[in-house]
Amino acid sequence: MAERTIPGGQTEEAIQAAPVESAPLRLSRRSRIEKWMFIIPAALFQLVWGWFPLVFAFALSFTDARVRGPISFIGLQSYTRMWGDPLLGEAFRVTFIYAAMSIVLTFVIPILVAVLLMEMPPRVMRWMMLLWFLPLSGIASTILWKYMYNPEYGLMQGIVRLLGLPEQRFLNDPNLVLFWLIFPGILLFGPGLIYMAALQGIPSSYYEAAEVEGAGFWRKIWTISLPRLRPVISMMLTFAIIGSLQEFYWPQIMSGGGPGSASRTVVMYLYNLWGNLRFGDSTTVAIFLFAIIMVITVIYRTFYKEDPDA
Amino acid sequence: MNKQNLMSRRQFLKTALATSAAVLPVTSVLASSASAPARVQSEITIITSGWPLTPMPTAEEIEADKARAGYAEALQTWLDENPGVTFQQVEVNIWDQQAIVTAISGGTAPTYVFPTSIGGWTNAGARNAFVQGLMADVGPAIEKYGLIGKLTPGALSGWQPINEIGDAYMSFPIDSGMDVFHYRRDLLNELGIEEPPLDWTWDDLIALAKALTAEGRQGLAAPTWMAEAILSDHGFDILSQVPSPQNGWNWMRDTSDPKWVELLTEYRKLVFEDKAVYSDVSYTTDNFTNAFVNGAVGLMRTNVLGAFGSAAQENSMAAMANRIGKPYEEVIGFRGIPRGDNGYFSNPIYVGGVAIGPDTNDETLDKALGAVDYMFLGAGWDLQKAGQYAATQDLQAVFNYPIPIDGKYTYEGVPGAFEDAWGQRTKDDILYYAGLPKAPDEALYMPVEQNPGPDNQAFEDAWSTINYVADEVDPAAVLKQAQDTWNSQAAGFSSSVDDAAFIDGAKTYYEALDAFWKDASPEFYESTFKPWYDSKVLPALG
Amino acid sequence: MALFPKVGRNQPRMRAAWWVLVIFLCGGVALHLFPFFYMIALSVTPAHEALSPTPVIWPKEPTLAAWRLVFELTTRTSMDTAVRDLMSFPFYVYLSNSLFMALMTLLISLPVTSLAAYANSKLQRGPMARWSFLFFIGTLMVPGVVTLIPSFLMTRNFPFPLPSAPLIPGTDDPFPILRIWDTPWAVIIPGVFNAFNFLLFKGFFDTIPDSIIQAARVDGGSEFNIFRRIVFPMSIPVYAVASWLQFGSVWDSYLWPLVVFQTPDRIPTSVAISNLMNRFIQAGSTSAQQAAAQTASMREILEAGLSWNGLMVLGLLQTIPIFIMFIICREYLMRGIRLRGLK
Amino acid sequence: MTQIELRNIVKQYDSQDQVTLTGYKGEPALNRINLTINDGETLSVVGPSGCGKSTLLKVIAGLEYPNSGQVIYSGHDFTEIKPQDRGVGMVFQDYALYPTRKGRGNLSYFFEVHQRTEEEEQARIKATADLMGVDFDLLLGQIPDTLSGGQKQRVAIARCIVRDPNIFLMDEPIVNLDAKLRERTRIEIKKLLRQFGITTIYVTHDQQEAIFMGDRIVVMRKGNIEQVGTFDDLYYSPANLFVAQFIGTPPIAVIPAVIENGQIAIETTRWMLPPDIALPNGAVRVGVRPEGWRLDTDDGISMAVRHIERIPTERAAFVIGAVAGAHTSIVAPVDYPMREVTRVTPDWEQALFFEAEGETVLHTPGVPDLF
Repeated sequence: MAERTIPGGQTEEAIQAAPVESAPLRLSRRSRIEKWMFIIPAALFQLVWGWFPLVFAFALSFTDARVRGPISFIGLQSYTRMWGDPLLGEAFRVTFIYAAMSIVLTFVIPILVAVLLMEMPPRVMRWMMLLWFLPLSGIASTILWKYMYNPEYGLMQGIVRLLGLPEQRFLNDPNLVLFWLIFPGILLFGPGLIYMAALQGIPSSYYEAAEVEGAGFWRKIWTISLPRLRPVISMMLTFAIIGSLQEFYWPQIMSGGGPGSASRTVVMYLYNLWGNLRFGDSTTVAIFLFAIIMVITVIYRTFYKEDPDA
Repeated sequence: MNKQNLMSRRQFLKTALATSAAVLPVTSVLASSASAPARVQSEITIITSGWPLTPMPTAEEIEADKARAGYAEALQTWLDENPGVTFQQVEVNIWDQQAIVTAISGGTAPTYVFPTSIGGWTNAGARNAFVQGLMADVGPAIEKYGLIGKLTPGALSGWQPINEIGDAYMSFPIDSGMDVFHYRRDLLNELGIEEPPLDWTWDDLIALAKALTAEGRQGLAAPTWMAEAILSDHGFDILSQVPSPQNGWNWMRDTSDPKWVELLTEYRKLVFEDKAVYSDVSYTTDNFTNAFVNGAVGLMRTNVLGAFGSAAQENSMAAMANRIGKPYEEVIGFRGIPRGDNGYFSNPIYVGGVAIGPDTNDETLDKALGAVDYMFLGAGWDLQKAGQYAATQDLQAVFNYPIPIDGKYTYEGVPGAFEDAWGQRTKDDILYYAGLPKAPDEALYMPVEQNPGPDNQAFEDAWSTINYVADEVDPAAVLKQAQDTWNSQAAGFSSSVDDAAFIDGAKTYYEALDAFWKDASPEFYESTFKPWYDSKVLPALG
Repeated sequence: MALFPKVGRNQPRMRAAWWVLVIFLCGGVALHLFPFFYMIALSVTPAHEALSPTPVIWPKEPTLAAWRLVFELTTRTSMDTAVRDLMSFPFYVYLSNSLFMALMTLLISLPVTSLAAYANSKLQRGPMARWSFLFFIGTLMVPGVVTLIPSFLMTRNFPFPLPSAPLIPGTDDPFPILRIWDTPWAVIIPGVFNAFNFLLFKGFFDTIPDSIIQAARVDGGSEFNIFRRIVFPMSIPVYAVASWLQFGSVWDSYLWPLVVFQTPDRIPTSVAISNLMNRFIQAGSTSAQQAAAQTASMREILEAGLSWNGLMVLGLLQTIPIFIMFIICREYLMRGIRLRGLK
Repeated sequence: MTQIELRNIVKQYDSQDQVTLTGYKGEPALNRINLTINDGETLSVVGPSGCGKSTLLKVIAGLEYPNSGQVIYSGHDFTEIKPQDRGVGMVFQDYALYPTRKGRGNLSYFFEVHQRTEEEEQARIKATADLMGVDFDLLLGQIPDTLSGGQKQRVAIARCIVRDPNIFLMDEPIVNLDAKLRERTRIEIKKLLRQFGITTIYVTHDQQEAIFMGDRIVVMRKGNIEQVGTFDDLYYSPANLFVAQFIGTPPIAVIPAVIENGQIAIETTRWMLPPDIALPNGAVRVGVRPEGWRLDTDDGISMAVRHIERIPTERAAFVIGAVAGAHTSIVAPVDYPMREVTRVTPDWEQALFFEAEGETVLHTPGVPDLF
């Protein structure tokens, strides 16, 4: 199709040959800089306060840095040392169990509750939503649960006694300590709002169509609500995985990692190293964790298709 | 109307943007300059986070709390003698290891810091931190203020070995504490149990704990580190550690002695079978004291300081004595750490010191410690106490430090003495324990280690497991695991001390130990120390 | 309103199912509200009752003592110095610090983050857009404690993450530095770019049809003008969500402000309150030395009479602003979240 | 008054599934496009979805910048000029009204950003409102969300003309309206266009619309222009099989045949070809338009009739069935009786001939000389 006829009887070559003036100067030209004006402030902050400290921390992992004094390069010594540390292996084990448990126990409920909340008449739903999502300060919940878990006078023990169960040792029980740490999260209904927002976007015609086909309550959830939520679930799951692998503050305050090392997560462990003035080693642990998070995320995202239509 | 609005909104936004653009750098510069020069108002500024000295109280504060008048007067006297010095209060949690390490790393540590919190709550950690430059050398000030001469022999032996590092000193002693078991003397009398002797043993203690256990009362309130304490009260700290100069890291852990397992098993029996121990991973001193004064426990391991709180405080022991209506010494008794059943003992007294942040210049360091010396060991102390007495007329409030490191139990301007407030028996008991000899400290003999080594986490985990896990736990396995973990961690470290120097140091150290124990407790020496020394240490040192 | 069929709701089976659902949800709400109720209940419980072996649900003898104590504590009006010493300044000082930091962070962070998200969503094209997306959200995977020390050092000697500024080569003068440490800016500036908010904004902007922006371009608006006049008014809900989330996180942050503040009257409420709380509830000490240090620290707090009930009051105080922020933003929350995955 | 010329335009997709971290995958949306739009002419662009017709429009508008090639406005190179300076007015498929602004605000945005006086703005809006009809003022006071599709459409068109553009660009402007409204709006737009006499590019996927609106029509496929011309050009002289099949409803029937010495055979039926159709021997395909058949002929090929679609308004019917296995529609009188099989003969003067394989046209009848 090289010899295509162009209206006016000219050939392609003839058109290419015609002279062209450049546009008048007063007209504004495409500006490649303009969009950078939007990006640059954020990029600078992200570079300086996001990536730069990270790179610096990464660099420290190849040194014997200890707070003060000269820092010298020691290559992979920190890596071999930390690799051979049984406590780190234990911390990773705890972290994985903690992450798995918290995802199993706290991830599904908000989705389900969000789906069910959407059933309420709009006015009721708005009120219920408001009450579900009332935020509690993290600092406040620390103090509250610390009190509730007291094996002597705490409310949880009272409930256990009321139910006629054997007395629990709560945070003292190495087998259940992770469960009790996660337990308050079950009540918190974390990201349900996000699911509700996503559910709102599902056209009701989908449900009507399913109804015509005779789909019941659960079937509608299974075939419409959940697939439509997939991209959001996928993202929240990614964050849940990343977040729970980085768990630190809550177990640190609640159980201090005990009893034994039953609730000491990796980040707690690296924080302890840092307190013990082993900066280099602690960043090495961070690199391990970072690598594992990367691997898990990549694997998971490879196998999980986000788009329900794809 | 539309247009009008739009213009003004546009203008508003522009103005707002321009203002914030202008304000941002200006404020930050102002803010930063405000923080920096504030520190150089006078020639010397001593930065404190409220411990051990607070800045000069305001007139209003003195008005509100007369007891402060004494402190203010004492501090003012010192300030008059040292013109140009001011105190500045900052908010740094010097008791939180990570917080203080962060502050030191950024050069923002206050002048006064607490050495063991920097070192992860162990003396070895603190010494290592000192060697790494996290604290300033206070040696010159110690010499200048003639500190060594002011300390009682007991306090000196409790402080010097730990704080002297080479030619330098890590901290400046200010007070002392003691680990003790408090018991309800009135309860013992009531139950017809005989009071334990001053040199009681662990068997005595366990028997007493069991005897005190009854419906609604547990025999013993124990902190998290109780399991560890039992072992170290039997010599674990010395006997579980073996030199191994041939390795990269010069020490190994060896917990193979069945003795340790026996002790732990016995303690766990007390906790989980006899239910005689009041303990929880989350309990604090508050829980213990509360339980003790409410009669829920009969025997409590705490710091002796906790017992000398003011009677004005609802759950203090003094208040309890008042409630019962008997003199303090008839209600509260205490004993130091029991001897091991093989005769091992340790001196329960420790001396708390204040260290100085590493970015402090010599002049400030000198003034900062001068103030501490004056306020705690000099005339300032008496002035404070006199002021306190004048305000409260309460001897118990005045004599709230039971173990003065300078041995002074009376203060100028205070009519009465320690024994008037707390009883003669209390004082005698304290003096007995303060007089116990202190075993040679490794620190005085071994070359200084520059590198970090494995920390104590593996063993802390073991103690916590032994203390709190109710289910089937095999102390032997737990101990073995801690030992193996520690040893495999140690394999990753290397020492800065060369082998020859290490062996030399270790030889002198163990010889000193040998001599000490032969003399201080022949029973322990013969039954435990000597066989161990011959079989484990001597072969390792070649 | 979609899972139950529109017709046939009056069938007994449907009705029963419906009421089961209602009861389930109400039960959930009650369970969720319980912590709030319980904090209030404990705050009016006398200290001795809070420590009695039988757990409290509602105190037998409610008392406002803890509220009174905290009121005196936070206003520094108490005659008792022990109480006054627990906090060195009246509460409103910390409150205004916290508010300044949180609001200033919002004021700077929201425009910066949202402009970048907008550009990434609508202006950047092709591989560049993918790269900058990864650049912006990549740090979400890094645990915060890892960068704590370098970031802290940077607040001291910006732009050097070192304890002190290096010397200019060949001279004795150090490089000029900007020090934001111990100022509110040390909290505000590192939080300016917020990766999660970036995602939130990008998710929202992705749902705005390109054609609206193209129409505005044809109309002749500059990119910034389009953003300000067309896109921003459409995006109020997402700004509300982002403000709510970020306000909450700045308000409740503890570790970072603990590290970057020293001057007592500059600390935020979160540090003031959690320092007090931590002295009370910290996990048991691990050695005799630590126990001794804690004994001294505890003695002060007990002498002031602060106990669980007082801590609950402090916890409620810490929650109230987050609460208010939630009420302000609630109308927009559902409309503002349009996350669509990490693509 | 503007003449537009596109030279060698290449444009890559930026949509997410086309972009990787290192570059693009897939074919470009526009692949070396050359096109001239004459001053004052209305050019329709048709093609199946995804053929790049909207991208073409955006490149002309300046909303997309081509990866290579030039966009020339009246002899000036405008390739890099921003849309706001091209003097274009554009109507979008989804109307793209600013949702937070009322009708009037939608119209006035142009004046706000161009720093025009308020008097001019008011005057122009009033003039536009007059042009748009009697009740248009009512729409100006409403938020777009409260308007119906047709009302939104009117506001969108008003927004486009209020600025007095040099070029109109319309991207499927009426596709979202219901059928009746679509018909009416189409006429309205046509009327407006005639009134202004402005160069217009009208993108649609509906060939009826394209025929109705455009002086000339561009047929696109997969980023290429297949043919440019009037409807008659496309209909009677399609450039290739694709165009022939794309233009005309019902579509052209394409039937395999064999030519042998001036004779043509479909299956076993043979006809003589008219002498002016000189084609070499061999297999070909014959394209016959619905009106290019003669029904009930004696020498015809049998056709299995599937059904007859009667269109009373047109006084015509379509006989739909298969000839030699190829789907075929034939125009018939409205009262044509239903039967199982009928015999049909192509009108060879109107037939198109294509290669047996491929898309090349061998012979077209050419535009009939009607006058």
